Amino acid sequence: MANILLNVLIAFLVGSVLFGLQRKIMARIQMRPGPPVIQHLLHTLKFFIKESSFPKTAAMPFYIAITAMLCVIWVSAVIVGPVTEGSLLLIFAIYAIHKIVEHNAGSSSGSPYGKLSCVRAVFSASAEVPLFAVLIIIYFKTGTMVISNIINFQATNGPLIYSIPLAAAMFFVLILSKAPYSPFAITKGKDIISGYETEHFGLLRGYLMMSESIAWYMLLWVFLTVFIGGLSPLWYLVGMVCLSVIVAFINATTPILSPNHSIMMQVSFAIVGIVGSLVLLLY
Amino acid sequence: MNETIYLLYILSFILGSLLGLVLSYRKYKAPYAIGKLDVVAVVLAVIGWVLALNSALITFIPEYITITIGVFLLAMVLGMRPGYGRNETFIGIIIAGIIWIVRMVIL
Amino acid sequence: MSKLGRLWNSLATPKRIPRFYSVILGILLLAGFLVPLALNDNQLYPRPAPQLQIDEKDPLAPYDRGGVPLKEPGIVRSQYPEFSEMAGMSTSYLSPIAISVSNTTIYYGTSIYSSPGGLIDTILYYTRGFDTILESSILMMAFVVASWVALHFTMRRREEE
Amino acid sequence: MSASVLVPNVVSPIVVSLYIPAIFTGLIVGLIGLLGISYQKNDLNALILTDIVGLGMLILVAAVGTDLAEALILPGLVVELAEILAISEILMSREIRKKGKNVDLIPLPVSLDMEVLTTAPTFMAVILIAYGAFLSGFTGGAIAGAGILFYVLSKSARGVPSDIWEGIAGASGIAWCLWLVGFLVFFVFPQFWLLALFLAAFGVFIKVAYKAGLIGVIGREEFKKE
Amino acid sequence: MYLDFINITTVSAAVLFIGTAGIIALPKPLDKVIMFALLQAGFVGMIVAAKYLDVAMAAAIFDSVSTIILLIAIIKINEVRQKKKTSQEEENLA
Amino acid sequence: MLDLYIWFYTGVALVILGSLATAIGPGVKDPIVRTLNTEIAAVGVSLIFLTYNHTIALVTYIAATTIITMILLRAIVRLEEVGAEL
Amino acid sequence: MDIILLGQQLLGYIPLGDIVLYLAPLNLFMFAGSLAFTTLIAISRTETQVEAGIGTLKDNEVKVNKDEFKIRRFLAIVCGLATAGAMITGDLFNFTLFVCLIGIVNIGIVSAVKQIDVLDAAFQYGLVAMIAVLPLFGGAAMILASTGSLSMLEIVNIPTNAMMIFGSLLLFLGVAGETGVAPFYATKAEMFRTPGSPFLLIIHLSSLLVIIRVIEILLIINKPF
Repeated sequence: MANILLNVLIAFLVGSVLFGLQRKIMARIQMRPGPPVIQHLLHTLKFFIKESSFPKTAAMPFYIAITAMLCVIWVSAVIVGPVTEGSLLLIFAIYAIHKIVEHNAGSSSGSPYGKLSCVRAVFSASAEVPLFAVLIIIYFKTGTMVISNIINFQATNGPLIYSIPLAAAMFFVLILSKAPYSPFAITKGKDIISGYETEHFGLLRGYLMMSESIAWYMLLWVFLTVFIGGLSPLWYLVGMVCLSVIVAFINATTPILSPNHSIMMQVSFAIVGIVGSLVLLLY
Repeated sequence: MNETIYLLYILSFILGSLLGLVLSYRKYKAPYAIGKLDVVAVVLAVIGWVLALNSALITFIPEYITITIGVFLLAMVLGMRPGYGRNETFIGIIIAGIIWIVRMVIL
Repeated sequence: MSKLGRLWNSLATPKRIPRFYSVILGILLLAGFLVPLALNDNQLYPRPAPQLQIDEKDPLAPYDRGGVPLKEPGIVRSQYPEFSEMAGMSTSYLSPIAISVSNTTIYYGTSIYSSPGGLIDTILYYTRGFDTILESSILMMAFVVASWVALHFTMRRREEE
Repeated sequence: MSASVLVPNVVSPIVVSLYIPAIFTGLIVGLIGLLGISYQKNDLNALILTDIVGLGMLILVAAVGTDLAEALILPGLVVELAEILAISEILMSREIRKKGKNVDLIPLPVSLDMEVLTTAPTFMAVILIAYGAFLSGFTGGAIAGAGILFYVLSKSARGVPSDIWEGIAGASGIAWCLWLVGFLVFFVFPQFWLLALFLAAFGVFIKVAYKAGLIGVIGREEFKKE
Repeated sequence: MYLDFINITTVSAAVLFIGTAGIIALPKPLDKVIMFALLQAGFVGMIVAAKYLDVAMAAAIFDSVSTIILLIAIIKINEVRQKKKTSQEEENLA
Repeated sequence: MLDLYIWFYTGVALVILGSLATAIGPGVKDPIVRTLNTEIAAVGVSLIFLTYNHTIALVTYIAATTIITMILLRAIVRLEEVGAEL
Repeated sequence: MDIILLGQQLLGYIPLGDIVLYLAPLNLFMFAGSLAFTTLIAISRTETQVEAGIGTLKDNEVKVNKDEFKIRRFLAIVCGLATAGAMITGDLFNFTLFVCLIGIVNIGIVSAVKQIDVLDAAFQYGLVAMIAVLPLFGGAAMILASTGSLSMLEIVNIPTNAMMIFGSLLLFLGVAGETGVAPFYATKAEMFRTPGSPFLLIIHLSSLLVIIRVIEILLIINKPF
């Protein structure tokens, strides 16, 4: 229990700070001073002491439950991931539910912006194809779906990032699509205000942001664990910072794509990745 | 146990940057500092980075305490309000880095 | 690049999706001609060669699987016999009408085995009964959808009131 | 008759030898259907062509040639039927909406006065329903349903009060529950398998027959409005 | 000896093919329905050759049912088209 | 045994001919003709069922085809009546 | 039965004749997830879409009226249950039937609305779902033909051959069509523009969970070693 709490706390804090770092770096690249690194964390905490209000048009128990759900699933992701090192499939199931929650947080409020974000979330659900491809490729390579076994496999055979680089690239694209301001972040594009979070205030917003931080940490954790192998906490930190910096560089220099293009771009990446990986595997 | 220590570091980083942010807003009124170097901040940054990177040098205190303190101090400078604490951080990193390299070469 | 963009946009038009899907499926089906296909002859619920039973003037052809009604189970080669102990019983069961029909003529085997009892019923209701639940639910849902749409829109009953 | 004739150990060689041609037929039929859809611009025609694609599926399933395959054909058939039913209704509703209220919605009566339509339906429906009742299960349901459908289609009385509609639909829902009970009895009390068999067989029969009959009620609106 | 090949199966097959050709080739829907009856007849013959009389019976009944349904539909649709044509002509005149 | 092959291959021929006729046959612009052509393919499938002795499925299929035809024809007539341009 | 599927220890199974529902951590998680969402849907109201009216200063409210609400909630609950079932079923053909049920119910959930565009998308989705019946059942039948079994607990022990791979590819394409994932997403996304978010949720939920499940099934059928 204490272990779970510990890991969740680490995930939350590290995730928030990484988001802050990302914003800072993007700002520096764009020649702005940018907010302090802990801004994102403060932002999250701020919402917990603000007044909560609920839109009159919202679909009621649902609107609240969905934010709680987001929290619950990412906490369970932490349990499956760093705490018990369970099945990778389970983490992907959690990710799928995350997509659903994201989509419905948007549509349950009745705001047109949320609705648009919801439609886009459905669009981008189709970008999950690379994710499943990654899963299959890892399974074909290692013959297991359990994270601890994958770590052991890498301990004997070297990091997977060398043997299946295209899968790693596909996964990286997925991580990229989850980062704010990224070219693929169509659900949170600034043309639709804050996307699915537009109508969430106070406590609910706080929970949403908290869960997003945990989600970011978990995605990076999965990437590092699955493609590089068991690392010490320090190296996890270093790796996460590196990935965040790279993502920040990409985000700062690229425009957001139109929804269709974003999806088809990801799907095209996926096709290249899948075919390439299969060729590599057979080769 | 290992993870608890890292939680400690992270917490001290966050508290440090919070403190730094609050203090720097008290201290500086202008939105930007151009060409000025804050001596206190330099000192803090140098101590902080040296402690964080070269905790092995100080043998009489457990390692994690030095690092916690170091992280706290460096975060104070790193977390200052926008436009401040940047050059100070770089100076700190460079000095600490030199010490680290020297230590590596000598030992 | 702009051409690619236009192509991507066109894929987002609902009207084209069925065509697009059918093209992809067609390509996959074409690949099916190249794959070595063969029937594994070790199947569940095998049946005698076609027309074998009817040629032997079996009144229950082509569904005779042995057994005595209410006494002896028929032969059923299911996947998990341990999970369906009574499987053979309904295979061998014949309703009284069915027995009288089978005594009269040898050409009504299908009807006899389609009335309660018989192998297909065993599979449909017992060993793979869950499939049938779904299947009838699908029919029911389709009907719910169709009748709702029909009652509210197509037939315009409400407007006549 | 010996047991090995009744149920052989392996699938008969004829079926095995017919597998390849059958599968290829299925694939070709599927391909033709898909080809048709892929250059089809007319939605209604695309709907009809999907029927052909469904035939390909039936052949693929049937080619396995065991009793199991036969039991699997029935769900396939039902799914086809169900989806065509739902989708055609959506298509109609869409087109009616598109046209708005300007359309002349009063349908034309059929002016034909065919002899078969006055005498045959009752007779045929009685035969079909009786035969369907004897068969029971899906097969019987489909046959009796088609009988009811044909009967209501060709009778001239028009307009079903909506509570009668709901009544028939409800009855078929209850039949569905009967069948579920039968299914459960099979596993919970295997010794009452005969009861379970009858519950299941007649539950499904009543359900399917009523459903199909109600399709006829929808259909009559178009064909017999006078 | 070629007469050996003339049995119920081959005859039905021939009828089936004639029916098929008729349905595909004849232009008028009503003619197609007549050929469709031929097709069904061949099919029933095939089932009889397989000695499943109950199936043949069911097929025979459904044969007429679907023929009648087709007939109603075709007559109805012709009427609709006729009416549309006349109303169009009226519009043109006006 | 020869009968079996005649049934089977007649069925195969009918299915393929029927589906070809449905897809690209003469006059298939008219949906009613198209629906009629699907009947050929349906008879072909029935013959294949007959070959494998799937007689219960065959009876069900015959009934289901009638119902499907009826549904399709209803849609066609209704759409024609509404004057839909698809 | 002491069977390990993809590294997961089987926690138990529910035998229903030949159809064995198996309970492994992944499947249980998704089962519980879809049931939780179904409960949520059953107790929720729908949202009201408010948009600025064009040419006036008033707001435009789009609401779900009562009988539409009832039927859509009913269908959504059925869809949720079907998804839950598809998560734990251990039988290939049973799974395909669940997917078909999900497909038709999804069409139903949106067919009750009034926007023409949405109805059009529902119709096109329906067409794809109907075409998808061929690869779905065809794929399952091919796997049956080549292995002689439909139970995944048996198939896991049978070495893979080319025909099984082809069958599972067909199965995958069938599920992709029936649930509308990339690149066939467009029909589905259009359907989400209508109000009634709790019900729309289930459409999305079912497709994502079913896709994960089908990946699991594909990995069970196609063993790399």
